[in-house]
Amino acid sequence: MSHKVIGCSVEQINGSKKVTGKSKFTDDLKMQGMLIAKVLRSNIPHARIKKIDISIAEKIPGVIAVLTAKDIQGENSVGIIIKDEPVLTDEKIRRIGEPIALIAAETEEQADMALAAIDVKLEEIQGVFDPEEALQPSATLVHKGGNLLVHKKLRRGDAETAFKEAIVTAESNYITQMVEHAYIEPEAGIAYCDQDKVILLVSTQDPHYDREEIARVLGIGQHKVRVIQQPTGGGFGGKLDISVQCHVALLARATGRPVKLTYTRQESIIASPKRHPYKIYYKSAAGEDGKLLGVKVKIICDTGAYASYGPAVVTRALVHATGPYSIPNVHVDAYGVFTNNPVCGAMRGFGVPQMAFAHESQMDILAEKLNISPWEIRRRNFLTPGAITGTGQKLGQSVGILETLNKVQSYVKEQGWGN
Amino acid sequence: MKLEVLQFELNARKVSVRVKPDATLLDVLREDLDLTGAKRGCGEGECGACTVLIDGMPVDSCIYPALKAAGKNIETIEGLGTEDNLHPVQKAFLDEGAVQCGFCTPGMILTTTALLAKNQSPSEEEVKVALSGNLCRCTGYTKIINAVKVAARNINKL
Amino acid sequence: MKKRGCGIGSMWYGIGNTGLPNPSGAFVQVLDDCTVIIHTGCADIGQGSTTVLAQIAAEELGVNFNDISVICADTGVTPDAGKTSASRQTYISGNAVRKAAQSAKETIFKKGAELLQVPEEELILKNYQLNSLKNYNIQISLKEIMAKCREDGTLVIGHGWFNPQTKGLDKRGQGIPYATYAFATQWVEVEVDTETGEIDILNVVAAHDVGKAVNPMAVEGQIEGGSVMGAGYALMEEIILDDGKIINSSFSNYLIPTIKDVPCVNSIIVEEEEVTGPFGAKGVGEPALIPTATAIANAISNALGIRFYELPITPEKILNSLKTANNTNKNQRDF
Amino acid sequence: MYWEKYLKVKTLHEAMEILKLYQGKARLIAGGTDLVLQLREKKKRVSVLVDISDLPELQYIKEEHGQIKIGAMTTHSQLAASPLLWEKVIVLAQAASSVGSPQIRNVGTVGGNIVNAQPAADTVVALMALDAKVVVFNNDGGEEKIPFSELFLGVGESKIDPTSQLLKEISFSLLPEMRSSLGRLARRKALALPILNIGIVLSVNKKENRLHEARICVAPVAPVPMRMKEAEKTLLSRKLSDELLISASKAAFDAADPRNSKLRGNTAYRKELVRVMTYRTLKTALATRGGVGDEAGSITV
Repeated sequence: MSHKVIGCSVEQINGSKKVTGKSKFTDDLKMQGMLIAKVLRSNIPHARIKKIDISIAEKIPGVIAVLTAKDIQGENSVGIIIKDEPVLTDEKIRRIGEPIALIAAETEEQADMALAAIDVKLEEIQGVFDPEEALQPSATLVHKGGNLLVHKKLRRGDAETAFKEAIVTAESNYITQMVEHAYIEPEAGIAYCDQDKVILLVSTQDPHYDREEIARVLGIGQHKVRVIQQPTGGGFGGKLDISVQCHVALLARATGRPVKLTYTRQESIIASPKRHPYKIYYKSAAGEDGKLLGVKVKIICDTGAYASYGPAVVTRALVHATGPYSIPNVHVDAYGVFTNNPVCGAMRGFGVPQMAFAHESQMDILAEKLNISPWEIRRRNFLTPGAITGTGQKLGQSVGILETLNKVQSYVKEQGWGN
Repeated sequence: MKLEVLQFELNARKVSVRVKPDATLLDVLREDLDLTGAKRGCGEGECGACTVLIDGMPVDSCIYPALKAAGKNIETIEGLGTEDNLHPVQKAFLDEGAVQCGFCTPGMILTTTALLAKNQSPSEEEVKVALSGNLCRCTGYTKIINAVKVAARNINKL
Repeated sequence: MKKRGCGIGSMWYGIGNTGLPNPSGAFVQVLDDCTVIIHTGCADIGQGSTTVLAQIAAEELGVNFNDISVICADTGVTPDAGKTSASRQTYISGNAVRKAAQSAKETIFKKGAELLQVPEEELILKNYQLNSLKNYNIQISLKEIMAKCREDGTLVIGHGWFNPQTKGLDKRGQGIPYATYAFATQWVEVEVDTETGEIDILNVVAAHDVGKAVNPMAVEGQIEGGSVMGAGYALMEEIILDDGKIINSSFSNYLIPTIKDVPCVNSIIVEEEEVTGPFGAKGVGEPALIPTATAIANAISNALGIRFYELPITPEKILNSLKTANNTNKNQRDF
Repeated sequence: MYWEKYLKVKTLHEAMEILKLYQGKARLIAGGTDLVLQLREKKKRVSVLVDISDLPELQYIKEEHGQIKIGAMTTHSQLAASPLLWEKVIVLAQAASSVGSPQIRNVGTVGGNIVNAQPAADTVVALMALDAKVVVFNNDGGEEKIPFSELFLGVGESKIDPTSQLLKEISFSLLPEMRSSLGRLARRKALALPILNIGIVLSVNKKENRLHEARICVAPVAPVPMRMKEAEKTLLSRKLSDELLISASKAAFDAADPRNSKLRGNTAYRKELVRVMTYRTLKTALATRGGVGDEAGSITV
């Protein structure tokens, strides 16, 4: 079928605004009477709050509002999947960067002075920083319900038998690191009130989710909240969680004035969710023909202090653990674990890049043992149209994995690259 | 706090503005002159999103004291081309798909114009050296390098 | 000494949420002058969804791309389009926009059929003109139809929404987590300095099955950007913690690749059209990054004959592993 | 408020008068690429900044009687673009090209880099190997010369007090048959502080196939850039040979004592890099030309 515009490399809509510097990102906006917001954050990872004294901070000239948890009229919690993260904490601190109080002031300097004037008395608690330690019965609890956020299982066929019948096996442990999204635009948002409505201008990946959370936290109907995404300077999953949204909305309601909060780069790195670090225990079994017979995988994901996208990342890791291969016997356990580390959430690939590191290393190890090329072992095992996946799904016709490999191989050959 | 008078040439116009003595050039451009094309990505001269040209040279305006700019010639993205009349570098970035989120774009484009003013047909290595102070997280740089090459060709044709 | 090696990484990636509903909605209005406004909740964060959605609507309605205007990601006026995540916007919001355009088209066809006195099924809309398939002389311009609609008080407004067909996972992880999958293979060549541990990426080839590339330049942009983010993941990026405290919380010590750290990426677009996708499209945003790090790891192993089980693979880890490998070899010789 | 006043002066004299007037509350600022951040992070405090970066009498690169003289406010970009340096003092040209990013090089000055005294500053490592001296003006009107070997006291601490002294000039002698090179390793290829910096300056005696002089400066392996005296001695002890370079590299390895760093790597790794990079930089230095009286003819190693 011939198309008129599908398949055409038309230039980006609004691109001419971007190349001329006319695109208004959130921090580029100013409003009449706008206040500057700052967030007081914890600098220790695990503690109980004994007292928050804002009396001095409130008196600093130019400081219009100082808010703590008790000023929240709706629910004091946010979270994409589980609402486990306080908007402002007044009980327990579970990570460094946890928000404790909000300031709105006429100038940034005044806001900074107010931040320094808030007195927080804490009782430190021993933290837990390794997910496997966190699963020990003696471990300090990050949340009341225990440190296990989620345990997901994938079972297909009989992996034990597959390993008995295997000609070659490979067993390895893989470790991946925590990673920052590093979008070049730090988080930013402006909130203002228009009669009984709260309006937000914000750098975000999902204004509708923001609306839901703001309404719940303010204790008002979703129809009273309007969230307008501004040009957003990258996200990569890091602008899915709530960052500034509820904070500026609370301050705008409290002051009746427009309020802007823009993170510094440091604050962005400290406060924003990260890519989950994984520990992966991976066993693969193959037959003489180089075909995979089974895999057995255990995955431990450190989700940090709060769930964020953790449960989804764990599930995705589970489903994608096999890689793009037909494997009749699959046995995967994936665990998401709370620690006092920074929160881990969504980042480009949702737990799959970690798994790819493991399953693709395994393929090369098996290829070497079987004395076939890395190209060949993949070819022999790729999913094909109509194949059954580890979750028992019968694939449709759009399965181009073999074609991608073939195209890459011929391209490399044409260029005369490699060995 | 006493404000100081700062005078310089900005996008080919003489400008006089009263500034805080400890303001950076980026503060003054964004807050006082309402030129928000230069962005604050890191505030410490590491990402290049705040790049402006001072006497034709790319500079990180986020760590450049505003009063240091007295008497100098400053160019910002706003002084380059307009949406209806794009500068060849702006046009090349747009045509070649070198723009994704657009946050690093003004800085990238200014650094490129400074390079092409000095070197009309830079090699790929020279492009990389020139743009090594401008971080981009979206594009992977491939299309940016193409755009610089295309812009160089188009400028030479003018 | 410098050693070269090559490595492959393959991947699959399910488009959209895992076995959970994740619908997207859209409105399409055709205006009296035949220009079009799309309302979508879809947040463009630089990847180009706004452009792609406009292309989909333009194609469906047979109007010029420049006659489309998109209003997006404003909860006051646009319907929920779910998150810009899971590489789902082209597939899911693309379908929603296409359906909304189809629904607007229904009004146009209905009016056209009435005016031309032929059944709706007989009509096609192309180049701002409604024609009968049976007799090409039976035709009416879109503009006239819009005028007639205006006359009798009909507005041409369509809405559409799409939710991918999935089935939640059961206790054994069985189900249909995704309606469709993207696939990719990447190949990387590296050069490793065995005395300093430095790693140079020489070449990257990245082939991605995206179903259908609605905008090939934007797809390449995703592949190139993703690969470079993947290279950072493989070689240099790491949040370093000390009892929960990030010790590299600035751009001077959390390092992402600069333009000097990566080669130009060679991208190859593979189009195995997905019948449920808008014009066959699937997705590419995240798949672009997934195979790169592992291809680099495999290339390093190929160069050195040593496997690395931990990311990032830093020069320090390279030297330590080479040292261990040498010691092991020596011991073997001693015996 | 990070500072209260910012004064751009027209003459050197004016700068010194202001320093005198404020008695320790004013300090000089050059490019400010490091200082602005340090003031913002409150690592340093000051009321008045006196900007001397535009004084033309502090911006020059010249050769006089076998000496190179550099005005303290010469920017890294100017050094990196100097044909004179690329011809005769490669190590310094390389060092200036390695600093930060083009944006930083366009503003940051060689003098600022010296006064700021960061342990791995690229140009400082090169100048240490060049055995450079600085000319410093005191606010009492006096002038003193300080050799680089005495200039640095600790991390971020130099002998020059920018609240009362002005670094005017950097100078060093060109050696006969001078060979030089900078070795640098960082965690990425641009915009990154070095894990290791090595500046090497040699003077060769082609006839006898040995070295007249050898200077090796390594950083950051100690709070201040470190001259590798044992390695230098080794290089002078015998005729040039590959074994000699290896022994010298081993001597540098033994002398280096970098600390464990989560960002820069552990001690063993960084020591190993000292060995490898000393050897390599010696090799590349020997392959260069430079200094005074350089004639054709190669050195066999």
